[in-house]
Amino acid sequence: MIIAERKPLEDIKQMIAQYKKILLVGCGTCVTVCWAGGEKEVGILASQLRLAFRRDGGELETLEATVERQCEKEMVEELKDKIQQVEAVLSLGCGAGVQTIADRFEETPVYPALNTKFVGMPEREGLWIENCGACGDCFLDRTGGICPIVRCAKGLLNGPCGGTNKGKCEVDPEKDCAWTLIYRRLEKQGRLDLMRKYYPPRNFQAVVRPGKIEAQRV
Amino acid sequence: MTTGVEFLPCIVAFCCVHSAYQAADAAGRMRIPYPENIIMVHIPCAGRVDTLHILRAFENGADGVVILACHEGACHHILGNIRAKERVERANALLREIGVDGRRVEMRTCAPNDGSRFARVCHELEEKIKELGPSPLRKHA
Amino acid sequence: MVNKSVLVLGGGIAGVASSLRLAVNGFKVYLVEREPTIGGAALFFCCKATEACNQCSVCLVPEKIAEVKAQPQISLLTNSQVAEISGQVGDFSVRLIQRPRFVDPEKCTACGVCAELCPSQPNKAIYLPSPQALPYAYAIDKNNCLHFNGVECNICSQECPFGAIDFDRSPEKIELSVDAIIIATGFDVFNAKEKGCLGYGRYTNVLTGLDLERKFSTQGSITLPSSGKAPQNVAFIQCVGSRDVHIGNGYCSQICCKYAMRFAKLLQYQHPETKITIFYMDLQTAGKGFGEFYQQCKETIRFVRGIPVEISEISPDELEVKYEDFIEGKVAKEIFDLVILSVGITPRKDSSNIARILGINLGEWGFFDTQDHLDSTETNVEGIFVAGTCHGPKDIPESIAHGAQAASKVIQTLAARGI
Amino acid sequence: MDEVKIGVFICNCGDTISKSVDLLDIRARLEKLADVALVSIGHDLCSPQAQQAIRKDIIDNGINRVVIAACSPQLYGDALANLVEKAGLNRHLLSVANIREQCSWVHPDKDKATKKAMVQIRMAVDKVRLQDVVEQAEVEVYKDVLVIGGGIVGMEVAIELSNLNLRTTLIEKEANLGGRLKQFAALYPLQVTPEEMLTSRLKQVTGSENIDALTSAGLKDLSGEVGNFTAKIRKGNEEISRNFGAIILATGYETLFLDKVYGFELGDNIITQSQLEGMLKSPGEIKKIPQSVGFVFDICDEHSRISTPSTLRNALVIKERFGSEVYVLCRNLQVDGAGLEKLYQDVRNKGVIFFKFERFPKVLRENGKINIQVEDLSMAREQVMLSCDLLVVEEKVVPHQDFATLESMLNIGLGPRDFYQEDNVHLYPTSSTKSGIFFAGNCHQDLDLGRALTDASNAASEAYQLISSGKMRVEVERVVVDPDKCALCLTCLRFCPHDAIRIDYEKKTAHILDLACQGCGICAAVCPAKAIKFKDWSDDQILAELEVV
Repeated sequence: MIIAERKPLEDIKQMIAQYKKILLVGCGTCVTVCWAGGEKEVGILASQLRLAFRRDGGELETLEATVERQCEKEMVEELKDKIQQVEAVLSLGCGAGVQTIADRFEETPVYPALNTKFVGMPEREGLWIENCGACGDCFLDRTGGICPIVRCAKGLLNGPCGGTNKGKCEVDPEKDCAWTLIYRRLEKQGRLDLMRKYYPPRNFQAVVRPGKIEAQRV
Repeated sequence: MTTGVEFLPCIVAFCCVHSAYQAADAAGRMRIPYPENIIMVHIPCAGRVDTLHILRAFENGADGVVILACHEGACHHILGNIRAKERVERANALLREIGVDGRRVEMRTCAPNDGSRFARVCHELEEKIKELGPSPLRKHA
Repeated sequence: MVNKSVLVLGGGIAGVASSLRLAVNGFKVYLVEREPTIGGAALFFCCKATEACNQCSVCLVPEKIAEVKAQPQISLLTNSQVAEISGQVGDFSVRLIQRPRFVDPEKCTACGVCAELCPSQPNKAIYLPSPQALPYAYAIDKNNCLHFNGVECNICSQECPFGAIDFDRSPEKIELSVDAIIIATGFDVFNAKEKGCLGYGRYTNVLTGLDLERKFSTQGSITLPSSGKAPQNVAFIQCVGSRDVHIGNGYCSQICCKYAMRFAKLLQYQHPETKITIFYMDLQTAGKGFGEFYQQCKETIRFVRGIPVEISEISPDELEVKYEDFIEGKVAKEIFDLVILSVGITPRKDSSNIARILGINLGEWGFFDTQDHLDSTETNVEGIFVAGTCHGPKDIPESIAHGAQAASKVIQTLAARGI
Repeated sequence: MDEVKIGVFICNCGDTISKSVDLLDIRARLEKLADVALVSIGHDLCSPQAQQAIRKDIIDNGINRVVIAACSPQLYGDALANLVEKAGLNRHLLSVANIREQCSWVHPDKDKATKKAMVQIRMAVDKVRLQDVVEQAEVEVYKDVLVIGGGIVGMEVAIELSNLNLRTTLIEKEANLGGRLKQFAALYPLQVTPEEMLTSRLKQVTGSENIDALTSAGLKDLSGEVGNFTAKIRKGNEEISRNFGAIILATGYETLFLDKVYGFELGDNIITQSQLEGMLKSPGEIKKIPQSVGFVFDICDEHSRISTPSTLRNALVIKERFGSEVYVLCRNLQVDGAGLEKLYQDVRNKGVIFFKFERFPKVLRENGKINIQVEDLSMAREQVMLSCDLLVVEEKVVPHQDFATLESMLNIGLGPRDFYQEDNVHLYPTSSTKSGIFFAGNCHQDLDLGRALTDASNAASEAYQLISSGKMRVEVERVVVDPDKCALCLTCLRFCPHDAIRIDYEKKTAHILDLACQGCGICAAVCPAKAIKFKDWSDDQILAELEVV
């Protein structure tokens, strides 16, 4: 799931400073789940912006909407009527959502209210951890299902680095050493032999941007 | 004050029906007066209050917001008061982002049978908001 | 609906708990209370929370009372006492005497007009027994009332908007027939004057735990009776009237260590600079979460092992407490401005009378005795059960638990006998 | 939806409220509000005549929402809801403004009080306008109870339930019932012996048709909710599946010796209370009768209700049986239980010597003897050296090892010291956080035997009260999830304090269990998709109420 986080209010305020009436658009998928851009957060941000404008002696009018998935053209279509009433759109979707709205409604400026951070999972309520780097060449078969590319601070494919300290990372002692976790996991599965193998460095420059996937016809 | 017109703060108090609402009743029965400009919104548990409710109270012109909850360890829903406290902290932070004194939102506790404490808390809240002055978030006239 | 009825004698928290448990299960309950309101002793206690709840459980009393109000199966008989009981399990005949309240609780809405106008001084003769009272209605104190003391005063009865006041009521006899009886007559607080050396009643700044309860529940704080100032150096003396065979109380009252520590914390919460010393024999710190609370108390409260033997008043604000300092091995004297005697629980003075009417046994210290030590609610008379502090010292949650247990035993006994 | 017609009924409480609140002014202002069809002021709304009149007004005027401005709903709330119901409306279509206790009685200034009363009534009007109907229903529930743990407490629970005519399945992981009671050498201050108690209880358990006692059995899986739990029980190789209306946990406790904390190790002549109990139980194990025995407790601030009674009990047994010198060393005696002070006095009169220490005594092993150096506070801080053949030390009372498994299977919380967490410690002392699951005895707090039996009785009668009629009344869909909005984020599930939310993977939505829901509204507050509506306190209602500011 895509994990995002709200931008500081100051940044958002600056983006929309010149407008009197805006539409805030939430997304009902990933960012709802990570508490960054669902209907609740849209309401809170709208309220906070109105208050902030008032604090500065101005007044801001807001409309609110939350669509099922902002990254779908068809789904942002339903914003049409509302967008006609406003000067700008503030999207609480991930980067894909912002761009979908911007593509569909080219005349209206669309601003991001969130920073899209990473692909991750919830550890407990309110805490999300990055565990996939979307590198395009999955390595998890060799590491017991633990990704060293994001979860090792150094992104090592042949770990651990030697800086491991009682299972913690030398770069950030708060974090677990990914390669210690990998060792433990493989040990449980009796697959420690995988650790002996050497893996050549990956060439991330060879990754083609923008990525593109075409599925076979169903 | 020298301004002539006395500032009468408007305070929104979210009152848990298990504690503050009953404490207010107790204060009434004991005829203990407290400021009348405290608007009591009753709620089933402090945990029902959403950050949005707090912000909207300010939008509507409140000078201060308080959640009056059960004492820590006495919540009928175990953690409702702790949740409320978290939301008060978030509302504090959101207000500070706007440039408003976060002290305008707070959480206080009282027991259902403690009418005198309820009245005392109301007086303290009024005093505090009076000190902070009118909310800069009030609608412009 | 079950076609059975139970008499619950005593409307304190244990009796209320028994009544509720029975009523919810379909029993008809006659809840008999001597005072004009149910709730018992704990109704007049105070909340001892600081920022956190310190689990004194006093707030359970109004909560339970509210449940009684919502329970049509419970008939409240306040101002009432038992005069006679006969019969056996499944068929007890009870005769009660109900003293007049002079205010009809069905009509009174507790609007308070009467008390506003009542000319009695210094205390109003018509009063609401407690803000949480049930029935939620005023009552007239005959001793204070001018009408009953030779004066032509009818102000309240004339002015009551609901015509609820009637002076011409006389005591009524009530006859009931019930299947079982629960006795929950509660306790008396130890009379601290019996320990004359501690100066209660002689020195203004010597108070009891009960006095603290009353002061906190009405005023929300405490001041020195002598000067009205906030106390600065307070001593609590534990085991006053408890664990003392010389005065006939060879048992631990179980509540005093807890209330003393809670009060001590409450005092320091309101005035953090207050110095507090607790003189004790053994600290009773067991109970869920209480050990942790005691650890917190140790940080700001001084605990001294040894019960003081004598207090003398040097000036109204200075009380000299004489105690045996075990650590130094000598007699020490120290000055406090307020001394709280942690008085304990004693059997009610009228318990022998009740025991006689009901034919049940009293235990060694004067509490009602139970038949079998495995069952702490069954008396020697089948169909008569005890609940709460009339059976021995208990705190509020334990009284509630015991009350519910007695109710459960009633249900089981009647079921077993096919009554 | 039909046109909203709100009727506002104001009580003057015998013309007392109008002394501090201008009710006529309020009526005039209320009549101008949208949807308000009727405003009436009564002398005393609690009288039966007035209630008749209100009912008539509601019916005659086609009122479909009711606001009552009167005294605290704590006093007449239920009666008023019944009144509304009798007038043919759903009982939730009522909002009460408390203009007596919370206004006229506390605000002497008439202008200000009038202003506040107006605010209160307007809030009630705005709230009731958006109120949804909530129906009530009766749900069938199973009348069987599962009791986990076959110690004295579990047996007591089963017996009481059996006396109350409920069927019980009692499961015990060991091969025999009785639990720790089997080890006790005496039950002082009770007059009965452990054997007598155990025999009488076993007789009742085995003699009851209502009790199915399964030994060497354990809970394997639990699903469902209050009234309708399904438990898979493993007994040997068998697996039994049964339905229960309620579950009572009576899993007791374990004791542990913590040598690291205590600073010495166990050995031949340093033993724990439970080892001592084992020895007293089978006298053959005692090779040599000890001439002197020491007991030490209060080692690590346990504040346990168990140490004092067991020490006094065993000290007395040793004194009576062997006539040994007995010393008891502790900080505080926990005598706050029935008969314990008396027992302490008796034990002392029998010649057992007590030392109360401030600092933990030194324990030295010398030539097969244990020497204890302790400060005798009653003798002016004199150091005393006690020589013992046997030293008996306290153990720490801990939850069972399998607590955590049960906890995760039942989805109930653990509290301080890892014992089970009650719903609200003093409010519902035997209820778990989850409706229909109860605790009895030492699995949720440490209790002496008398208290544990009272606790057992209570848990049994709580369960009885809940399910004995075979039906439960429930408010249907008081809290609902909008499946279109639900993002299946699990936030509500993780926040619900009563484990009342499940995910319906077929319908792709969170789902609130009506029987288990206790109506706190935390889920509605945390839902990031605003998919959850608490019908009595919806966001719309709360925001509408805030409009009056």
